[in-house]
Amino acid sequence: MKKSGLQKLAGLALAAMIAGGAFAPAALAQDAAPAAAPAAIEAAPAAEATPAPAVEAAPAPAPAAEEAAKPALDTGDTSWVLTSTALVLMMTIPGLALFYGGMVRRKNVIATVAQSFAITAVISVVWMIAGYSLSFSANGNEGLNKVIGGLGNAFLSGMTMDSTNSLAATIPESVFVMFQMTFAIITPALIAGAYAERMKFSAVLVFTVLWSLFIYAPTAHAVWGGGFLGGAGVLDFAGGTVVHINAGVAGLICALVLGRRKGYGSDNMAPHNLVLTMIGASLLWVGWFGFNAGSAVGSNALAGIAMLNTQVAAAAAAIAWMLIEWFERKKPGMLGLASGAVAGLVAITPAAGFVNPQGALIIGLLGGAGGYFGAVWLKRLLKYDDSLDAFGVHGIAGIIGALLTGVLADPAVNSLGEGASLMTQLYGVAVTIGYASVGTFIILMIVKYTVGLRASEEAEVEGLDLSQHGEALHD
Amino acid sequence: MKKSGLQKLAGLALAAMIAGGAFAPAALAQDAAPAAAPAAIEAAPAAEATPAPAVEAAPAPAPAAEEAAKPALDTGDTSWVLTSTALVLMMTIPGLALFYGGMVRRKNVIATVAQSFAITAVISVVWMIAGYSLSFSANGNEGLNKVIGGLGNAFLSGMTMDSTNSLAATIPESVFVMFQMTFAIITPALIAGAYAERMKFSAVLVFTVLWSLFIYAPTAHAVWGGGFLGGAGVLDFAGGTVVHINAGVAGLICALVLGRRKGYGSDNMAPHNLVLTMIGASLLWVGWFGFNAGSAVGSNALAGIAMLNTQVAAAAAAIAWMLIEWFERKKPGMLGLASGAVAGLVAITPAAGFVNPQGALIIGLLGGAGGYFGAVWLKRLLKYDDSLDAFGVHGIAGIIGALLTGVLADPAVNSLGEGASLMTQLYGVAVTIGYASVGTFIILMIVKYTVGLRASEEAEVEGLDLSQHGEALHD
Amino acid sequence: MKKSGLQKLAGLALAAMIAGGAFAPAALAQDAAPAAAPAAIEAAPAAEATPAPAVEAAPAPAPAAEEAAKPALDTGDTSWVLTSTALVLMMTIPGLALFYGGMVRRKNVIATVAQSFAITAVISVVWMIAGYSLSFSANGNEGLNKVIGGLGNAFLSGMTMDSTNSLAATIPESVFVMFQMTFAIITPALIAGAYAERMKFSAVLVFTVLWSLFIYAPTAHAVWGGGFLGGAGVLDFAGGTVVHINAGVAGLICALVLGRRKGYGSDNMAPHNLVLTMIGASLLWVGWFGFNAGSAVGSNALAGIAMLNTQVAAAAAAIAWMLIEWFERKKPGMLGLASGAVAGLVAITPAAGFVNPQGALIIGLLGGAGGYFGAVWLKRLLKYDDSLDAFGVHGIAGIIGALLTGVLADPAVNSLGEGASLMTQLYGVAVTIGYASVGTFIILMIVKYTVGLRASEEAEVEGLDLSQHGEALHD
Amino acid sequence: MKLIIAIVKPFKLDDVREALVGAGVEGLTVSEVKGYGRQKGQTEIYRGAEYQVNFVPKVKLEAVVDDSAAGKAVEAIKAAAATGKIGDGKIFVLNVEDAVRIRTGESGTAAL
Amino acid sequence: MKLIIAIVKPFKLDDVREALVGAGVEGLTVSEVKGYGRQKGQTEIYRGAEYQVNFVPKVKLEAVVDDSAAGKAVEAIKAAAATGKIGDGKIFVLNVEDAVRIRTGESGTAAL
Amino acid sequence: MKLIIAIVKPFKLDDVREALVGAGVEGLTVSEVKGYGRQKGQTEIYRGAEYQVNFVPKVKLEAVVDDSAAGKAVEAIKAAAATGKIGDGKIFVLNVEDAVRIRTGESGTAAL
Ligand SMILES: Nc1ncnc2c1ncn2[C@@H]1O[C@H](COP(=O)(O)OP(=O)(O)O)[C@@H](O)[C@H]1O
Ligand SMILES: Nc1ncnc2c1ncn2[C@@H]1O[C@H](COP(=O)(O)OP(=O)(O)O)[C@@H](O)[C@H]1O
Ligand SMILES: Nc1ncnc2c1ncn2[C@@H]1O[C@H](COP(=O)(O)OP(=O)(O)O)[C@@H](O)[C@H]1O
Repeated sequence: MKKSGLQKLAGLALAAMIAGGAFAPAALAQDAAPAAAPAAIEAAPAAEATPAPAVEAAPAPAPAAEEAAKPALDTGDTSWVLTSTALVLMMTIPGLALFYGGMVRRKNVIATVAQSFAITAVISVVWMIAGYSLSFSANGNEGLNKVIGGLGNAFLSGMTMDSTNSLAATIPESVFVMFQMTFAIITPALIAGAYAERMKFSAVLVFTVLWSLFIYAPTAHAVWGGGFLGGAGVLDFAGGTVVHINAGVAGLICALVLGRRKGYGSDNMAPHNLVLTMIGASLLWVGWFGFNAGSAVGSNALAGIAMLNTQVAAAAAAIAWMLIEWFERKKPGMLGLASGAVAGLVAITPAAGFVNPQGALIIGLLGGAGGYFGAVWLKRLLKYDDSLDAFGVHGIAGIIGALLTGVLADPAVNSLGEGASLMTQLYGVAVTIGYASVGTFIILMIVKYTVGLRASEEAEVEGLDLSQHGEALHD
Repeated sequence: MKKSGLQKLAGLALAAMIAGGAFAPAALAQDAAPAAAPAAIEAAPAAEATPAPAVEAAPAPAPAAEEAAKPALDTGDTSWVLTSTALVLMMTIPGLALFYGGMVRRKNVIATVAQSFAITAVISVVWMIAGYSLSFSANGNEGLNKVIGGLGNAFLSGMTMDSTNSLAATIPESVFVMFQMTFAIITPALIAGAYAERMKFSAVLVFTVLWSLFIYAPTAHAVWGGGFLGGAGVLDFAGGTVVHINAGVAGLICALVLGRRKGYGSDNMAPHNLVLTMIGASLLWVGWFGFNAGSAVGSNALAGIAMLNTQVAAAAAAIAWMLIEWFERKKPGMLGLASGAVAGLVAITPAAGFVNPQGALIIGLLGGAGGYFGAVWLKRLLKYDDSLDAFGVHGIAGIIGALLTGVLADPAVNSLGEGASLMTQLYGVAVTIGYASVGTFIILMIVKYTVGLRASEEAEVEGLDLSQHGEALHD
Repeated sequence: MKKSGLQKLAGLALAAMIAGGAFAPAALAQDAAPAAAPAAIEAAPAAEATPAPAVEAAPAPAPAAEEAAKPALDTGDTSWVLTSTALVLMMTIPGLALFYGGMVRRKNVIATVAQSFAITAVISVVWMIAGYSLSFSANGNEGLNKVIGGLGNAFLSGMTMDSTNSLAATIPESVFVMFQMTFAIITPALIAGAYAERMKFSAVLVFTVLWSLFIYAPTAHAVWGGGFLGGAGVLDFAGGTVVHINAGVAGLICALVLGRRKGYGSDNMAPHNLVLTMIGASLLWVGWFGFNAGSAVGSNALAGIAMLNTQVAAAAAAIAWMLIEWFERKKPGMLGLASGAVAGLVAITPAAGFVNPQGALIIGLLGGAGGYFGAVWLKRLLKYDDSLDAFGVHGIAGIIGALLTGVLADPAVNSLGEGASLMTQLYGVAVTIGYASVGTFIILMIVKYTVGLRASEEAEVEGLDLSQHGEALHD
Repeated sequence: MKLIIAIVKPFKLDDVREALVGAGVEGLTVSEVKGYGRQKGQTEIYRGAEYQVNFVPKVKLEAVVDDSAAGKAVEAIKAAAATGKIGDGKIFVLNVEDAVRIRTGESGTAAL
Repeated sequence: MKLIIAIVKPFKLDDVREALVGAGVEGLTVSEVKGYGRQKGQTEIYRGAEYQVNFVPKVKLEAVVDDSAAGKAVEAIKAAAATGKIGDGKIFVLNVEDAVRIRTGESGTAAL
Repeated sequence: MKLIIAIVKPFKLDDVREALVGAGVEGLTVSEVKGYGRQKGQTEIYRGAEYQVNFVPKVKLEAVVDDSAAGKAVEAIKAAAATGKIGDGKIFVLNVEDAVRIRTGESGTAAL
């Protein structure tokens, strides 16, 4: 456990650094490979399969020497990432909005969907202003670069019609910016599941902005953007760590800090409309094809296997949850099927481009069972009120997936998987948990003592739809 | 009618074979062309339009002689089939789930959408384990290969990052596996329309697994995977026979075997929420672009014409249904518009890549009228309770489309259409009807005498939501 | 204002011409450049980035001299436009249907969604029969060609598997036909927001057909298809003028001619289900990626920047609307967020492929504020009953976007933006407003005195669901 | 005049209506209600959290009838609504002092 | 005290409420109900299957008023709810033995 | 027998039910209603258009009890439903002439 303690320290250090801009302690300088995040390297073999040779065979439009080395933009790759962007945006609105909206009580449904929608709007602008730059540009200071990007691309300055990001050489930079934006959007939106039915709308907005800048951006940079976690060999194909563990842990802290909903344990808090939840889960599932297969940032066999793995894991997890529920609760429910599928999708996320379908099957089964454990047993045991199980599903299944990636990575699928190790994955998981929990706690405190966190008791009883938004369902 | 009798026999023989593994009677060995299913051949002209020449022009990465012959993967083709896969999955969840969910009574809506969702999960795993292999791999035994694939690709073994399926040479095999999986998912999900509001959930699951392995896989193999129907020249571009007639006929058998819902003809069984049905029909329509245009397994003019035909036929059929309804019922309804559109989509499915838009217009008009005939007149006449008209819409419009493909195929659109003939199409239709009805009947009997088919009367009265899933709508 | 008067005259002249087939007055012959609409020219630089050189390097399949000049079809470009087509169709059904359906009263929801659905069906066929040809084919008569296309492509005759439209040289013509069809569909569907809850269903259908042929087709031709507005340098990347101003203004005329809903101002007309509206707004947002980025008719940096601009503007507008509402109404609502996003999407439409993201941010903020002004202040001021603010949102934000395109176009993004001018844009806006208002008025009169416009008072009180469609929500 | 209130199982509504009409009742008013009684509600479990729904869906019929018709009406309901299983419901009879038909202004028995 | 039950057309609710308030009624309770009477329900046809909906949407108002105010209240409802068309609805008057205001515990007429 | 009608705040429903059961009431029927009284409804504004919703969601409980139990039942409701804030609701007591249990045909007090 000594190591994990150290990592928590590291997390704290990170927090300090971002807040204060201090230099990275030497301890963190674990010879990070020069910024080569997974996806970047994939692009290479992928490019081979595409008609790249044509470029070489065409001497006429002779490009400059340095340009010759740079792979050309590929319309097929670009097309798939454009499509994936649409799919991932659809995951948040209307997907997640409905998934969550169906699970709350009727008096809170408009407020719940409005949270996903408003987070989408706010983060889009935050990402353009600073998020992209902090996550995916290099920080001039080499030490700081291990934990956070620079501000060179703030307001997307520097992006041109010809520029590309080094992580995705065959697509225009604008497409990469957009694709990654949709990840930045969904992550804080996922946290909303934990604080649903009781957080003030103003608090949601302020929390989201701070969390995106101070938790999401550094994590994304550390894992994908050239920072120390990617450098240490932590594998995270599409965001198991950056998105799901991060959001899940943040959700847990939110649930703990906010406290339980009024009437928790006595009032009837049954999901008011599981048809909405079914639509949401379905759109999450479909959209996850963009999330995972889009993370190949190309239209190739890696995208193909990522999509296939995604499907197999989601399905296996839905079945696993259904069967456990059938056994424990006597009847398998729609909510269980939906929850299981989402747990499986979460679990396969870090692994989608590293494992083979047999591995995906295992990850799905364990992810589904783990999600059930998190949302049903663990919550009952520890008595916190993670309203819609942001931690139970995303946190737990995310951890399971991240760890199993270290075990099941198949080099025949992705040569980067060769170095996969459970310990390295554990390291990534621990740092993320440590950083996300400390950082989220600090942000919540800031929000609490500025705009305030929780809606008044009266507002909560009346429902957030009317109290926060002045609107009601009329049917 | 002698021929049709023969074909029913053939169907029975098929059933026997699959169940028992017996050899195919020589009578069936109607010189099947060596496995060249429609789509495979399309790929060739399509490839010409793509930058394939580049491969020839690139001598540097000199591939082995055999590889040189193989067309290279195309990122554009891959991108479109990846997208199509997402679209077709969206057809089932949430599309079909909502289309059906809106038509049942309120007390059965969760159960109805749970059926689509659970079928999606279960078939995904079944397809990975055996479905794909049985449908699309070659059976070592040449006789058997006419009716069923082998198990060489079970658990997707044999699929690598470089492999392709011969039906889709320009996309990775994983993408083909996934694309076809979504077809395997929606087919049994369609049948649910026939047994809605009364079948036990456990029965749904067992029935689905058996039906997929013993009815869907052989049909897909026979038509597309190198079996005797494709060999005989039966044209089915995107699944008019394999998917719609198959599911429609199976639905009819389900309706007959299960009997009518309690209260049929006296209770008010009006669709409880046509807004859900509208969403479902719309997502089916949009998703059908993936279904039909994706079946070009390439991103080319064939995909383009298939999409255009799909649109024209869906629209024409919606108009046809609307007008007939306006005349007969005095008011045109939303359910009619939705039903008509779906009937048109079904009808154009086998023809999408064979006819020209003028042909699509005709198919749409007749398909819409035929669907009306099936769902309104025929059902009233014969008094079976096909709850949501799986047979009325999918069966009847599917048959119309399959036959008209033989009449309207335009060689200028697709050179394969040259050999089109009404008789060959009729042969394909008749075999499918025969096989699907006998096979479905047998499977229903197996389910009936093991887990049981129908929910108890009490459970039916209470509603399947509570009785099967312990959940209820609360709004 | 003299100029604007002239333009209204021009509009009237246009109306006369189309109705009567008269020749274009010389006054209109403002040396229109030979049909080079924006998108067409984009295709050129885009093609450079694609592996087009391969074609040159492949001497073997030696094409005829003229063919050599023609850029080859590109599977990546085709894939993205196929995808975009699906996205734009999804905007109308179920997107717009739900956006509007959630805002009406419960008794009109089925009728409202049925309008979007039926318009989709009807326009698909109209487009195939004549709409495409009138919009995008050249008129043999050079004078007439400035304002309307010919009938050479009626019933899509002339379209082959090899043909392309000159505006989109790297994709099959069928794909271009389909993509543009989805624009033709959504435009009249948008107008429905203005006449919601009171127009007869038969009137909706007749109005839609006439409006599409006599207003939409000439406008599309004038701006994109080689007519006088495009020739004059009016910039409209994806339809700010052709789609949104056009539909918004038509909506205003409908609202004025039809008069207010019974009970307007006294009855409770609160939106009955803002969850539906949220789903609709989300699908509009996601689908708009196809609308705007698809309008690059290629898979390249122009599509990338268009998508990014779309996102930034939608988000900024949602925030702008939210903040104004927070200030004025004390609480920010879900309807405001949704309305703001749509206003931003409308405003960025003409500019998406001309401005940089900073410009998009400005357009979004102003578009959102302008939409608020239109839907809240202006309507209150002028007391017309534009039920769901087709004019307030689409008209006003459309005008803002069209004008700002002239100001903010960045030649570094798109070389066509070099000639951008506020006056030219104003000219385009004024002509469109003039033509759309006069034309719509005439069509409404025709409908009024043939099938009749408005549902009877009784029918309106009972609700359009039952009175027009004989259907009701049962939950 | 008497107000007859009957709380019955929802799927019996049409039978009861027909029986009442058969018994000469010309008008009635129905509401959806939730009942608590010997028949227990159901328990729903969502992700391990148990919610006891103590109420069972019922419909309430209200019909005002002439004093002389009350007995027949009660009998009609009793016969039509009974399944013999728990939860069949109750009938209550209250006195009504006056009735008015809004359309015509008639009052008393004439208004029914 | 009297309990006045009025069953009226839904779109008349606001008019009736205003009329009652005008007649001095300070509180009332409203429910959505379905009515059966001379006004017939509608028939809906879905894919050829005909469903007769025998009931028409109505709202039921219940107001408890002082004996002395009952007549005025009935008149107010009658005037406000009438359209002269079939289905305008009914008013029933019942005797109430006691009333309690929960907040204050007041009872009798003081509780209204 | 008495019919006790109580109009209370929705979130008090379970408390009131428990209190009534504690007071020996074995059955009751609940409906969702909208109330008009001293407690004002809310105003909603959509795109600048203001809609005054004059009614507040309430639940109405109806329980028929033996004459002797009526007082206790009223007390139980009063105690359980009170929050001391405006809008707590009302209790009305009416006389019931007869009661019938449909399942068994029992009538009078035995039917409760
Ligand atoms: N005392 C009562 N007052 C009002 N409603 C009652 C009363 N007792 C029963 N009910 C209503 O009658 C319904 C049926 O009663 P229940 O006790 O479940 O069955 P049964 O009448 O067959 O014994 C209950 O759900 C409730 O709505
Ligand atoms: N005897 C009755 N008991 C209870 N409700 C009644 C009775 N008669 C009519 N109603 C209610 O009054 C409504 C209007 O009655 P109806 O016969 O349709 O019209 P009208 O009162 O104008 O003759 C009915 O829908 C029903 O809800
Ligand atoms: N005279 C009445 N008749 C019927 N219902 C009433 C009457 N007065 C009040 N109510 C019901 O009681 C509810 C609470 O009354 P209100 O005046 O708001 O508060 P309070 O009882 O605390 O003064 C109202 O919403 C209404 O449903």
